[in-house]
Amino acid sequence: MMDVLHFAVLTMLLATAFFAIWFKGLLPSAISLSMFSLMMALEFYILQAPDVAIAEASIGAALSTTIYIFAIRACSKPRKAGGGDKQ
Amino acid sequence: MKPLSLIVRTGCNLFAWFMLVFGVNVVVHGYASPGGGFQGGAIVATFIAFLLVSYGGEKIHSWVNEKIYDLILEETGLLLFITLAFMGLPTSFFYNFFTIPWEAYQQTGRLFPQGTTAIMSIAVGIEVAGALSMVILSMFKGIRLVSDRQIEEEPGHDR
Amino acid sequence: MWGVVHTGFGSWDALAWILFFGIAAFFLLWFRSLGRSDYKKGTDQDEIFWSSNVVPEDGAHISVPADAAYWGFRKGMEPFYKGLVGMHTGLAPDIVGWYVVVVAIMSVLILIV
Amino acid sequence: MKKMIFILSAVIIGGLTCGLLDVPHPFGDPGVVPMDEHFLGQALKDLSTENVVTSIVFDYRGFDTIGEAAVLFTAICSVTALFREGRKKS
Amino acid sequence: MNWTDHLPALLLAVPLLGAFVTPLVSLGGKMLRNTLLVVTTFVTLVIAFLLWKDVLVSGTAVYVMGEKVFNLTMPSGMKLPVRIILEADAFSAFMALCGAIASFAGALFSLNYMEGFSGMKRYVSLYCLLTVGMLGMTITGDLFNFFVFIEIASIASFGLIAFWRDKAEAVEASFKYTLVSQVASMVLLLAFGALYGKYNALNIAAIGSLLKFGFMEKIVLVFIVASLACKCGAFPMHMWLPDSYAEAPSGVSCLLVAVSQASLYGLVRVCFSLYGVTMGASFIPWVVILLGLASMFFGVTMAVVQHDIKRLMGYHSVSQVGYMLLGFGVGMLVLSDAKGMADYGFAAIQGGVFHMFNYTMYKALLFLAAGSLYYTTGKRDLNDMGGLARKMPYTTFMFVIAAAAIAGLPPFNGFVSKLLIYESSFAVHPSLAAIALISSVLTLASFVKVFQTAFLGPEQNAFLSVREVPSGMLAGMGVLTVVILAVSLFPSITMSYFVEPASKALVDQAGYIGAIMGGGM
Amino acid sequence: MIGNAPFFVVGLLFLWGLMAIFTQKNLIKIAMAITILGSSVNMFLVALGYRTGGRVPIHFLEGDGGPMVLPTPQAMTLTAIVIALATTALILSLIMLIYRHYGTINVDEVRRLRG
Repeated sequence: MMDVLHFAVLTMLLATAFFAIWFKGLLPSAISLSMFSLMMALEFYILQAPDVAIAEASIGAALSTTIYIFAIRACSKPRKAGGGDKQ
Repeated sequence: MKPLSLIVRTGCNLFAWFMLVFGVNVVVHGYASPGGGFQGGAIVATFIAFLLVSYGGEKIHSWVNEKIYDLILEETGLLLFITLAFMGLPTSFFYNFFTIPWEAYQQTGRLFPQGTTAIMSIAVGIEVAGALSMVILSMFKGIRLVSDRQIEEEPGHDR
Repeated sequence: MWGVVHTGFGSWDALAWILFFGIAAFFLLWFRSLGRSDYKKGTDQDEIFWSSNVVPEDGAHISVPADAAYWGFRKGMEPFYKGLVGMHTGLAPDIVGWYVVVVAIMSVLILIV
Repeated sequence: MKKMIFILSAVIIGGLTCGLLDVPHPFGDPGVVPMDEHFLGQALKDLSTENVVTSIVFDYRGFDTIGEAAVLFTAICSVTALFREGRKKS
Repeated sequence: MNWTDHLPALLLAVPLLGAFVTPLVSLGGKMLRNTLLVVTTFVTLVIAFLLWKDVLVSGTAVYVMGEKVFNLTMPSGMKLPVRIILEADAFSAFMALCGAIASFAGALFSLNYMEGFSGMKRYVSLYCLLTVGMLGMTITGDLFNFFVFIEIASIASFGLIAFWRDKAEAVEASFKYTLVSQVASMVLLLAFGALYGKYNALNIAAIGSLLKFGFMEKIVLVFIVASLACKCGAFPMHMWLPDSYAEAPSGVSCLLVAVSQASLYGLVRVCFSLYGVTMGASFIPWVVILLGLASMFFGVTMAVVQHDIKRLMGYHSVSQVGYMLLGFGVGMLVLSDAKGMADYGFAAIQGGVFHMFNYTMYKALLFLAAGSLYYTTGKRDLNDMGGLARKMPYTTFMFVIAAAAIAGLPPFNGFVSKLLIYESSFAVHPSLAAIALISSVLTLASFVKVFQTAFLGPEQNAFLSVREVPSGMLAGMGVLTVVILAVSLFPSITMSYFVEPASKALVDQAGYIGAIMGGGM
Repeated sequence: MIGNAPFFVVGLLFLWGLMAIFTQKNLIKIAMAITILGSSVNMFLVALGYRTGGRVPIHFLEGDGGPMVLPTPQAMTLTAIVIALATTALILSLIMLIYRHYGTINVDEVRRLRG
């Protein structure tokens, strides 16, 4: 039973990591990354590390996602063209 | 930030206070149950993230001064932590200087927090809560700074 | 106190070098003293000769820019520099990429050798 | 072309990493672990802290923790320095 | 209990405390904050000096964090150390002293240099933290602790490189450094984790006493060597280095030089003390030699064509790191061969160790001199400069000394270390020494170019109002100049009290392990 | 049985994070790749400390009395997680400033420093 759960969590880890990079949009990516962190927390719990699981859940899933969303918001406001690698 | 729907905002507001209490609980009971300084501090820091969602940035910035987080929370935690480390110095840096003997401890029922670890845990909890809240607030401020206001060249570059 | 450092094949003596520089300075000053003694500052002896052209007001116009230094060297090693400068693309993933390539080559080699 | 070389190298490293990771010990069987057994056995007696991880974090490897607090402090200093208001030109 | 026993812990605790109290002290105003920076770095320098003296007199200093007795490395019944141990042998203390000097000079320089900028409260904190990270890397004896300190140093340098965030290039340089440094750190942590998994220990000496050279250890060695070589800027992985050294404020560039030396220290420590003679048959020494040759040659050829003064010096850093890698590589090559070691291997290691010190001193001074030029003229492009020698006589004097030292002109310290490296690498193969000599000639050529275009030439109207830099900046450069002149003029004292104990401690793997595993009370 | 599956997952995550750095053009995606890289290493550390049938290393929670899992990797992972968060915050701040200066977050256009 535990092994089946473990396999499911490992598969979800790979899938969420894959989709975090694969999605075209940035917001879906950030949500997928948040799911990745949550799955990681679950994995830590299965590996008998509740201390690390709490830390990963609060830091990875909540705070990290928050700052990712801040960054995405800051970078998606339309700006005038120019810049780039031209001086 | 665009205002979200009323249900989300109210839910976040309620949830935030729950997270605050839960975080403090995790910090304080870190010596005997899963948790401790980092984990609890991080949970407390989600409090400010939820408040940002429920009330919006302008209100939060008008309520809390960043100096609260910077000077009071963070400095208290860091200085308490390093002072505790220094206090072990006659023996060695980081020495755990007031442990109770094992026999005496067993008689108290094994739930009494003791040794420097419990205090250090609280110190780190305060520090981490202040630090992560500060990160969230400054990055939120950074959105406005980046998009609206010009980051001007500083006078130091002029000759 | 000044001492000599033996490096295995030769030796290194700071005092000898200072003596050498002292003697060199003596000869330098001696040759300088043989020069003309009627030089005066501020007279027309002081003026720059610029191939009979008018000397520019601003020194920036007659100084050699840094780009011009070693022009021949760079011209002679043109293909070398083309490859080397082309390698420095300035793209962030390329920097990581070179690191990864080095790690990969090293780890393959260490397993083979 | 260049990108293909990079990806190939990454694959080599990833493959080696997959091969490397279970060499120390197979999953779930760490074998003889003197250091961790010492922590597990002594944590309660030395410090009387029930949570062994907490006792490692704050006592046995406390210096790492102060380094880690310093990392957080560094991150704050960096982020607030990057988003500072700045001095206006007079 | 003698208070000097606590020096290794104090060396890290004092700058850490300085960083932590900075926000409080800044409430008291600018003067107090500046005083704090100078006092903290000066006290650190004094502690580093005392530690070095102590180690020289009484052998390797071992400090166990949080134990009942400060040097009880192994609690009763244990065969391995369990706590974090700071181990300062002669080489560590040497590196710590060298870094502390650079930190003090950079702090003095920064006071006037950063006058016109906001956010100085954070600058002081980050500067102290960068010092902590650099010093911690040099004296820690624990692998994971080494990782933590390397991260403190890295994150502090990300913030400091991008400190002038109103310039796009500074942010870009910082981003590139962040990316490559973070990937390298993660690979490093993976390697350390694998070592922990196999030997169930984190102490360098403990793992060194158990190590057997197998499949895992080979890969781990490659990961560690490549990551740390990337952090100190060896050739194919050096591209972040000129960018970040050029765009950082000059006081920071000065300290970043010391940080890269601390990374190199880690590389050398892992190769000599963790692996030691067990890796003798592998080709890692040749990899280090080849990395060194490539860095040396390609770094300096890139430097010749640069016209941005700090970028030019950044490429020179790549080139100079190559010399040290060459010296240490030759030393590693003959590590298990007693005759070769006595003939030329020890000289190579001495050359490498001495060059680390020399390089930190004169490259820091060169960056500070370049910063002075930026401070007075507001320009970094050599094409726009000229005729500054009349306006800034002291800066010119110190620049000439540093340039002569880096080019290896005879009366200066750079010559001694380069001579040692040439001779020993000649014994391995003449072509190694030939490439080193060519690089040295090109170094001289490029510094002649800098001197000629920036300082000589006719006076320019754009620089009529240029004055000599303020006294704080001169003091910062003066500290380094005095050190360079002292080291140059008394080479035998330097070699016998400074370089030789450090080299001996580096080669002596049994001594390093014995200080922890053998002592134990 | 589970076998060495967690270690292989770590290796795959590491590879995926590394490859994303080369294949992605968006700076925020690259930051995500760094996060995945860090998480994979954290998982490696915790997986090293696992014992089959082990229980949580807390004496207070008296379980079925089996051996406890190793606590040191967990303590190390706590530190590594916080370090990863610090780096993420910093790298995202830098990306925001890059967007401010360059007007783009395409990695191919952020190359003023070259040569």
